[in-house]
Amino acid sequence: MAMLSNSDTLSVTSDRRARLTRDAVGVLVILALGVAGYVLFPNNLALLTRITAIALLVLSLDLVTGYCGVATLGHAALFGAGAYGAGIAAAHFGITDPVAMLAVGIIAGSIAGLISGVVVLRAHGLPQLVLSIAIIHLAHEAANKASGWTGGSDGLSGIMPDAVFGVWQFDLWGRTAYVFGIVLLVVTFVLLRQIVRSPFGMLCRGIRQDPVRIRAMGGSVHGTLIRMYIISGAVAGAGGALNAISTQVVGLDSLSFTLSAEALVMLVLGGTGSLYGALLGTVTFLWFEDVVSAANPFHWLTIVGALLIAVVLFAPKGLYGSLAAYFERRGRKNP
Amino acid sequence: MSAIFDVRNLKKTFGGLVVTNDVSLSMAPGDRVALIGPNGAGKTTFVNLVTGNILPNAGSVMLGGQDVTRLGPTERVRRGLVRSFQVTRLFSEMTPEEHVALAILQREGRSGKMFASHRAMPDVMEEGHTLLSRLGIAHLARHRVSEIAYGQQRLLELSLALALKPKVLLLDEPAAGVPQSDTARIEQAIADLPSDLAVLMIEHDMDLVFRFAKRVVVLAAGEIIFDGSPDAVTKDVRVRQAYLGSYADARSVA
Amino acid sequence: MKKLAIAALAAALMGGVAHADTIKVGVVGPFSGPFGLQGKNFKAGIDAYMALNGNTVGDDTIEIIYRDIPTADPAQSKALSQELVVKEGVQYLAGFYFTPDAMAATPLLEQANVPMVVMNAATSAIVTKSPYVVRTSFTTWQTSTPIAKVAFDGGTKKVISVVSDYGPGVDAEAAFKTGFEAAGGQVVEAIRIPLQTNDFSPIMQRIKDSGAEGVFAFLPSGPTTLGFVKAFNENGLKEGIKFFAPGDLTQESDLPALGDAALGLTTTFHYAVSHDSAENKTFVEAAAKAIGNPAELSFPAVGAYDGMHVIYKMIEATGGDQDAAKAVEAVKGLSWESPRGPVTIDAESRHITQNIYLREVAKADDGTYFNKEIQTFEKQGDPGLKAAK
Amino acid sequence: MQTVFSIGVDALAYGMVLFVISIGLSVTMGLMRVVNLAHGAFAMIGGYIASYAARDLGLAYAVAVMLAVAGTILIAIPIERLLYRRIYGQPELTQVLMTIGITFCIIGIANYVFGPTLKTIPTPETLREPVSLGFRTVSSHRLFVIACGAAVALGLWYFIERTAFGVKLRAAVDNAAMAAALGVRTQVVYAVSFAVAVGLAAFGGVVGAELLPIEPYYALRYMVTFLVVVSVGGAGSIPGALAACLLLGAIDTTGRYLMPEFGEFFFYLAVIAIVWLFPRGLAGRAK
Repeated sequence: MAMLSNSDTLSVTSDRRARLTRDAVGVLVILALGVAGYVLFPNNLALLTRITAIALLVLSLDLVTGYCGVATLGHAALFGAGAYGAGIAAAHFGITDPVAMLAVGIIAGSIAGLISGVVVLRAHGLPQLVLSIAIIHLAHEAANKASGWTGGSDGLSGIMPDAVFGVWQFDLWGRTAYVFGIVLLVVTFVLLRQIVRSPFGMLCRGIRQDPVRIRAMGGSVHGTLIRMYIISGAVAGAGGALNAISTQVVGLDSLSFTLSAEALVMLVLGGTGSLYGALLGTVTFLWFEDVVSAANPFHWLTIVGALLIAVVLFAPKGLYGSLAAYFERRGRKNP
Repeated sequence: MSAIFDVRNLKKTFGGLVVTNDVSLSMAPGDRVALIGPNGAGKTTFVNLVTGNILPNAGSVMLGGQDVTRLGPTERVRRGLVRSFQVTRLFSEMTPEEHVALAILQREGRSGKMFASHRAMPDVMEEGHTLLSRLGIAHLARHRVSEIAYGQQRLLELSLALALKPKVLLLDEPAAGVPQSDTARIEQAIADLPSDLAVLMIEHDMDLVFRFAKRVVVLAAGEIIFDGSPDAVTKDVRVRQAYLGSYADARSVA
Repeated sequence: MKKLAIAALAAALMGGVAHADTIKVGVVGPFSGPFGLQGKNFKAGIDAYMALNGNTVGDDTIEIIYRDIPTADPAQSKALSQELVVKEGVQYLAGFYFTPDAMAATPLLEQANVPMVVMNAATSAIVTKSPYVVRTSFTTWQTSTPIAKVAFDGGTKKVISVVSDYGPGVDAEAAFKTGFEAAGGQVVEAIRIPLQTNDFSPIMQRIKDSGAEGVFAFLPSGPTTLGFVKAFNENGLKEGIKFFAPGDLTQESDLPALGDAALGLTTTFHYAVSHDSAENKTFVEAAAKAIGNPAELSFPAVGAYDGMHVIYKMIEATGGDQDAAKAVEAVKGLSWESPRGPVTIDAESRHITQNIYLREVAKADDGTYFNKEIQTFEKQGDPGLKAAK
Repeated sequence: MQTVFSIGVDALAYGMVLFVISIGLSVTMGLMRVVNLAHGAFAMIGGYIASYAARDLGLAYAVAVMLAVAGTILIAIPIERLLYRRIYGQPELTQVLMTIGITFCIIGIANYVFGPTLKTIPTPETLREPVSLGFRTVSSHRLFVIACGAAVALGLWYFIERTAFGVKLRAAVDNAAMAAALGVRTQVVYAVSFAVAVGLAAFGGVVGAELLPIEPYYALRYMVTFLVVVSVGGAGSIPGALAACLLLGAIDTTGRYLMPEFGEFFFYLAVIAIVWLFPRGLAGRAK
């Protein structure tokens, strides 16, 4: 018995080390890609920042769809809430410190997450999807109606964020915005890695696989999902705020069904239920879209469609899921 | 000894159909009771009523002296009424270690923790490991459930229930679908259940029933027609009638 | 790559040409998506201008770089404009079909030293966002104000206004109301309907019940306009209730689909493909060739065509150097004969002053439909800027 | 009072248009368990074929409708064999990805072949004349659509509930393995059901074109509406879909009459309310 507990504590520490190493690798990969983006594409930073903001939305979607199994086509409501929250704070209340704007965005996103969660979790499957669609349309209409606050369909302009910590101005090349975004992404990623592996994350995965079992274990399904929705709202809100800060404008498109659907497509493309999948899906989709739409602004949609079909046919678990499965198989063949 | 589990006059109708009529059943800590009955006797409905998945039209369910009739399933689990499933319900993408850890954390109200890992909690890891060892599946602790054999999944199902430290345990055909070679393991595990635990087992396999139960309850057509010792049950006229009758019915249908 | 650069350098040195640069113009517009037709018209207008006037100004070669924003998306517009400026090194930004997209890019201009030539976006306020914005299209106020006078002079005193609930719709409603009430008429009711409206029957019922003698409408082109006009006919409103709208509603590319339902509709607008002038004939011929299918040609093409004229003048004035202030200064007060008629860039507002025409949808001998110009309101400025003040 | 009747007629007509276009989707989603977001794309293909047949070739309306249905099914068969067959029984999200991809491709191709302009389908004289109902006139086309809706509802109900094929289909849906063991060729059953669903989509696209005009983005523009209507009704249920269409049609029409400014709010609040009360859809079956 003593032996056993001894080896157990041993494995606890070695486990922890292995996990930390893996996380460190993940963070380093993101940072390396971030630096590579900065060095290799110094003229594309605006696009890269936009990818970063959307990546936060897709990560946030992964939390509820990938980890909890909630189907939603209305997740942009959380993103838009963050964007408008930060934008309105800056344009109407003079809160122009980027970190403060970010905080407002996170809070606005969390509240939107709570509301969405309460409504969406009422049903399952298709009706759930429809509830989420209803939410995004209502949010879109509400923002359109409240044009005094949101600028309506003309978009909310006049967002002039201060320099970050009073030092780094937002410049034409978008360098500050890019670094701000990458730092935000890395911090979020580290926090989310913790959360998805925590007991809470395990509970969520359990709920996705079998909510009846979770109830039979005395777990609260609804309460857990609502909490995850709030976290998801915070992440999406951060993405929205980043978008508002970096582009200095917020449009109704940030509260649109289109953006929600695109986010879902990116997530499934990358692979659900994995943070890496969410990131990979976002980068692949947006980069691909940018390249083909620049190459042929008139008919690129067909090529994107073909890409989606190809992914379903040849990488049914999503890009990351299929890659991981491939390496797992190879690893087993030659250990 | 006072009853830990006490069901009084439970009644449930679906539309005009009475599926459970005036069922009463009481158990004390340490009781080993088997619930048997022909197909369609209302056993499943009874389990669902007891666990709180459906609400009765009349009657009450008492747990440790408290009325839990109106409480939901989660709340009943938290008060010590735990069930296992006839067909395993496990998380196919998770490992036994994670399953058991989740159950332990759930029991202790720590499952909402966000910034910690169960692997960094020595107490949880040790309790989980002990539990899995006791059921002989510790060596599988880090395999995915989808990769382990069905008999071992049944054992995990059982260990999940135990990890919740129940006061009353409902075992729904714990050996169903298990290959012959593994039944002994499961029976052993059941025999080793804590002695102060009240266990109600729903089972078809009469051999298992006779080895396990000190008391047998027979449910037929939604009513309890027998409640007594295993010896007496085979001799009871109404029980024979219920079983043979249904056998005859089954013949005529086929 | 390196070899190429050296060769180019050598060629430049030996040729002794000091200034043979390529000047890039970034054009942002909806080239795919539901509004792809409008973007196609941008390209047709630009192609037509370059076909007729060559692709060089002085020694400089003009290169157009297109970027696609399928629907209004200001954040994307900002990102793409920024990319055009810093990555592609464009000296001019142009295009912009949607107001929010144009607005979002204006903060870049001064920092980037780049003028913006708006070829469509029709909200008055855009030109006030930066001194480097010039517009060669129209504003909703500009095209909606004359129809109010037409309505009142035609004997209609009570009008119900029905607009789509978005920026341009709200602008149109305000413009019409201001003009109509100034003339002495009454807007009995102003309805804003969601952009996503499939069935217009209830709206028609509403119009009937309002007791108005005429209806003023503004809706985005495409399915919405078609649905509205069809419902107007099917519900028997055409007899008894007069229809007024700015010309977006009867743009030429929608006319084949509208068919007989549109016959007799009166609208005011700055351009009709049928406009009778030598300039327009040349333009239509070139633009039709560029777009492929002449039936797809409509107003964004002329905005783009004139936009290119302005850009060419700017390049001429700056000699190909990047100097936004000088470029904009050079076209202030610039007058020329556009395919739509005589136009001037107003020196103060940098918006185009132009004729607005009253038109009626008519059927040509060959069975096609066209906007027949029947009255001209000369030298109209933008009343929207004054209204905003 | 007259207004109430008038709105009622509009609501009925709108609801029936929704029904005719969406019912095919209810078949794929409810009976075949495929979240087919490309449904609108097939309706659009039908519309284009009919437009081409009637306008450019000058064929009669009835012929154009039949050509559209047949042509769309013909186009759909290879798509079913090559693509859809891979996603039967796959997770919903995979199906979403695949069918969105298909939709994008079809939009791109339609845009390339037919151009971005609106396409109309000329209707015969008799369908263009207004019909007087006493208190108001409606276009005879609307009445035609109402009749089509009723006919489709009855026909489909008969097909699924009363024919041998319907029995096989329901068996295959409930338990594919069991049905296969009983000698039902499930592949064939699926292919035929898919063809029926696509045919219905094309039919709906053509007769509904007066209200939802044909253009390349048709496939995306109305996707949400179709999805909402079918899900609110309970996928796979004909009476459910009918009820949902009529109810949502009525709410939408009334809302847009009473408070046009808030038309969108009315519709989606109603959707939330209905799903809140019937989390499985109006005629949802327990799983």
